[in-house]
Amino acid sequence: MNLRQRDRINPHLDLDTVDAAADLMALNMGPQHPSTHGVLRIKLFLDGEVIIKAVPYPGYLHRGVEKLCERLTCVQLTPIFDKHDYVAPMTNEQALNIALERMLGVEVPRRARYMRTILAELQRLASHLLWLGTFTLDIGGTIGGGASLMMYTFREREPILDVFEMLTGARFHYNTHQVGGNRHDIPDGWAAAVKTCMDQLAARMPEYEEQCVTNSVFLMRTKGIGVIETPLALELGLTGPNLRASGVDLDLRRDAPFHAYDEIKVNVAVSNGCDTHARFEVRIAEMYESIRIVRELIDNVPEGPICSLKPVRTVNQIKLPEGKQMYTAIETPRGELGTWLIGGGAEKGACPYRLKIRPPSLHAMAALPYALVGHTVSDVVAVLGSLDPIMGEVDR
Amino acid sequence: MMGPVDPALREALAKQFPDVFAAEGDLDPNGVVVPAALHVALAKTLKESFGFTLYVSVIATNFPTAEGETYEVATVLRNPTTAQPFWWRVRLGADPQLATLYPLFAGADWQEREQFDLVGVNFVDHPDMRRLMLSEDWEGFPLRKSYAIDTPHTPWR
Amino acid sequence: MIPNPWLNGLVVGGAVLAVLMTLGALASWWERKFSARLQGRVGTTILGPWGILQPFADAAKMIQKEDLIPRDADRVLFYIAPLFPVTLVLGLAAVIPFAGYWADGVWHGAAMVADVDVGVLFVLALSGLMVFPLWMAGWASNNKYSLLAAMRAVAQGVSYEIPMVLAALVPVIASGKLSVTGVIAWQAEHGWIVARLPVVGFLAFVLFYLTSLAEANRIPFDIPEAESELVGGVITEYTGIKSGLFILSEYLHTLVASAVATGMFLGGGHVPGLAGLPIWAQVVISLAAMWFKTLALFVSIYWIRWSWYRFRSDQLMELCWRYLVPGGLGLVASTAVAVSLGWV
Amino acid sequence: MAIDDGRSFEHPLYHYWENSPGGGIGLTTLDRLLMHSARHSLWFFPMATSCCAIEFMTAAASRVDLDQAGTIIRPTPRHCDVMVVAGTITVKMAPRVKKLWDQMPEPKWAIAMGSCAICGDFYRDIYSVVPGVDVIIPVDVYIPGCPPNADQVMVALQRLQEKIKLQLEGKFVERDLRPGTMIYPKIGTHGDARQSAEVAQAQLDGARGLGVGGKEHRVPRPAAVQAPPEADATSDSGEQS
Repeated sequence: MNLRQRDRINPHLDLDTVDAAADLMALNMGPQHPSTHGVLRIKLFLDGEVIIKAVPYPGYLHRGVEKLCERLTCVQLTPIFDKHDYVAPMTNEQALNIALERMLGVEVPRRARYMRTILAELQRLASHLLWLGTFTLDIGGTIGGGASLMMYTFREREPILDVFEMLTGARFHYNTHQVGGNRHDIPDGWAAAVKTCMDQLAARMPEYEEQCVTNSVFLMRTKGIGVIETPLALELGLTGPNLRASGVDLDLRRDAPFHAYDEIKVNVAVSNGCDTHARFEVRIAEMYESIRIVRELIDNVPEGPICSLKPVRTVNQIKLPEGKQMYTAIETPRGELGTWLIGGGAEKGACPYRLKIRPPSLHAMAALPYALVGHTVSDVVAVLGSLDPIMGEVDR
Repeated sequence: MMGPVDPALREALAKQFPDVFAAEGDLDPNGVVVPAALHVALAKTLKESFGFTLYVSVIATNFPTAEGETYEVATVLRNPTTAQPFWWRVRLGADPQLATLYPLFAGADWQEREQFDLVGVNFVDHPDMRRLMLSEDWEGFPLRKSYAIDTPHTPWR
Repeated sequence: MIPNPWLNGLVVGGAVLAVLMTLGALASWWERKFSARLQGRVGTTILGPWGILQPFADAAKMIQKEDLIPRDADRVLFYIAPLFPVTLVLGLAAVIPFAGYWADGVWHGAAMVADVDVGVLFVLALSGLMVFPLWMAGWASNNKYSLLAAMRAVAQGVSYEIPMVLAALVPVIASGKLSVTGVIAWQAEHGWIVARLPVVGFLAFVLFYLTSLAEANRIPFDIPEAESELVGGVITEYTGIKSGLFILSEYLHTLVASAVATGMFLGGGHVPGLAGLPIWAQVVISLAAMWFKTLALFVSIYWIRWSWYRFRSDQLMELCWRYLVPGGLGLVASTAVAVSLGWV
Repeated sequence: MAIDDGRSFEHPLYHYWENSPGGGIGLTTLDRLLMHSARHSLWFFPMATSCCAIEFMTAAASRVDLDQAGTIIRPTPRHCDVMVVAGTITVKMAPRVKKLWDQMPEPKWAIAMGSCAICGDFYRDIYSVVPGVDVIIPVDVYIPGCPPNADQVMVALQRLQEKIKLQLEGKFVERDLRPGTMIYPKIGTHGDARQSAEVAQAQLDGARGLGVGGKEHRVPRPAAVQAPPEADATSDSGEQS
């Protein structure tokens, strides 16, 4: 059994070659299912309850965003990007605007970079809180302990959304970034609100962690389940917490700094477990780290302008150079969110010619056929929950 | 920005693919254009000799020109130890066919299916070249420039 | 209490039926409020004081819903399956004495529908039957989720039957009686099983409690009705009052299982210091004591439910066959040894 | 025993009771009681696809707590009364939405939550998006917003209860109109000052309750309480697709 996972498991297994006497049952999970995190559909071929082959079918939320991006100008794109990963809109906006800034060579003021860092970390907290709730909901059931923890994490998420609302006026889908900086400056009392929120969360996080890791059933359900070995994780292009849980020490915040991450120290959590529980551990550690970063930065936001370009007056005031193309990536709560941007589209270059979004969740979903084989139907929801997919980002 | 490429890597690439990589001067920041025949060989070299083991993305783009439709397929890899990305482009003609990277990178499975689905680039020898995002019976490739954005689809829209 | 068994069955049976059905309905309201407070919410507030009328509104709504049968379902089985769970559970309650009194130095059961000599067997047999309606519903629905749920339910029900019987054997061996009244009377005389058999009794009680949870499909053993995996379990395809009957039967099952555990291990309605009081006072106090103990167990079941995660089906089987069954055998053997040596 | 064939539904007990002597009075009282129960026990079926699903989950959590109004969220359509369409419906998803709606037992209602479910929002012109879920299923209450705040779900629930009450009392129930009466700019026609003014004017008209070109689109509320139900079916604008 020393075969690599890639060689051991064939996601394109021809079922006719499987022993015909093993009467396989095909079970469709989704697209409407309480635990598929939206509208993923997975077709499972079961022998009893054991999965022989799993075929995910994404695309039930394919909204043609890449086509839409070719028709909208760079200024109009930000609110579209909010809706890809609707659990972490803030980092999605940043991914777009960093791509545009790097293509145009625009410098971002230091104050705006600090603000973006704080917002990204707060968004990581909000996103991971929602992940913790839905993950335990999948394991514990909508009527059960998981639901209780989900209610707690939603309660903790609310103050973070309130902080965002103070800054931007929206609970989510903020549209607060623009090329060259931010749109909304920090209001009075915002830093105090953030600090209160972080204190509260820092006090309660150990409780939530404890509810999971001291529960023997939780450990039984997560340890050794959904293993994605390191070489396979790299080949699949898993990024973010999923990759770090497979033992690869790669975090773009530290290794390819953007925002103000080059001015601060980021401790990267890595686990060699490769399984569902390792992904749980990594995300929990990231939450503590995010709280630390926010607390460190919130008092040190430098004074100065928040945007280096003049405010938006018309939708086509930013023009991309023709014939230039580049790949830009930042670290979002789900991993490496990249954009392949080709300049010089419609409206005399105000629109991108092509904007391909590299969604971390899609790569995570591609791991499912490998991670699910040999487990039971119950484990599907645990593995899926631990990969933290957002269907808006998978399907775009 | 691809960033500065490791000189050792530059040298080795120039030695192995002398027609593609110049030994001197900056690499094309838009991505080096590689002949389609060298696509798999370059990926294999990068993965096995230079540690570019993280499969990042594949991007197909449609460029309608006066002579006819052309396509570009860009591939992005990353070295997980240095976090250095590396990308190159392949230019294809009106009937886009390119060898698949699936034997090298398991992640190419879905990414190439997605590009086939939306742009219509056919990846040869892919084990399962079906549409990924749209339904199986969909007509046309939405991300081609000739495809109207508001194409109706009765009875739903 | 009432000499004529027919009259007794009619009067007490009617009373028990009414009380249990009302409590079963209120249990759903109570669970909603309880879980809401546990989760930092308020729960139902609008209908009636504290929203207490909510389960009745739910029932009235369910009656009005369209009664759908899937096209390819097994129509006969699909139609009759919802009738069984509630019937079986109420049947379980028939042999439980909900009160009792001292007369001539002997504890007599009261407020019970039928004093069956083999009451313990009757209880175990009926709870063994509980998997059949689930299987019928799961099979007849022609839905793969229901089928998987039914498979799990049968595997779980049949497996957990064994440790449950073993746990129930401990009070039976200790008391030498097979009727629930007899076991309670022995406990009234010699002390409750949990205390009389110092360690063994308590372990047997825990075992019985756990297996009752499994039989009633409650977390952490609720894999047949795993919402996050199998959508709605066996009741996925049932609409309206049919699904309502399944849901009601689950509440009733936990209630009755708590009552049985109380009777078998916690002395039923017996509390010390009753002897000498007038009979009517003894009956009232013991009735209150019985319900107090039962509801305490009932609350603990839901407390566990709203704070634990669920097992996977194979882990559940492993727990049963690797730990609970040998443990149960050990408990029975040690009880038998203790009884034969005259320690009990 | 009814077979799921999509026909309308009437409970068989009604016939027996109505034909018995004096049954009419009892039936009216019972009807009120039952309908009162029904509208306070609306179980939600989350047709949750995208962003609004998160706000819908928030509505079930502690800040809003849908459970207050007796609402339970069940994952199977067979147990539910109200389908909440929260999120974009794509062409690939649309047949599933229709099927799930057909699987719900009568009486049933639908809530369209968020601009995507109402009209497709800015995805409305894209090849794979259904421009509003009312293309597929009849919607009773619309919740505008992108996404609507969580408490708006509670408001929509109250609006639905009010409609059910009016229906019970035999009164005229005004049809909720699509809130999006503004004209959506076609994609690719942005950036032009003249068109921006047009859009601004259209927004202004929409806010005033006027349709395209200042035409009145809203059906005036009838003077008589008991209006023929056909009268509410006309809305000639607000649909630009």
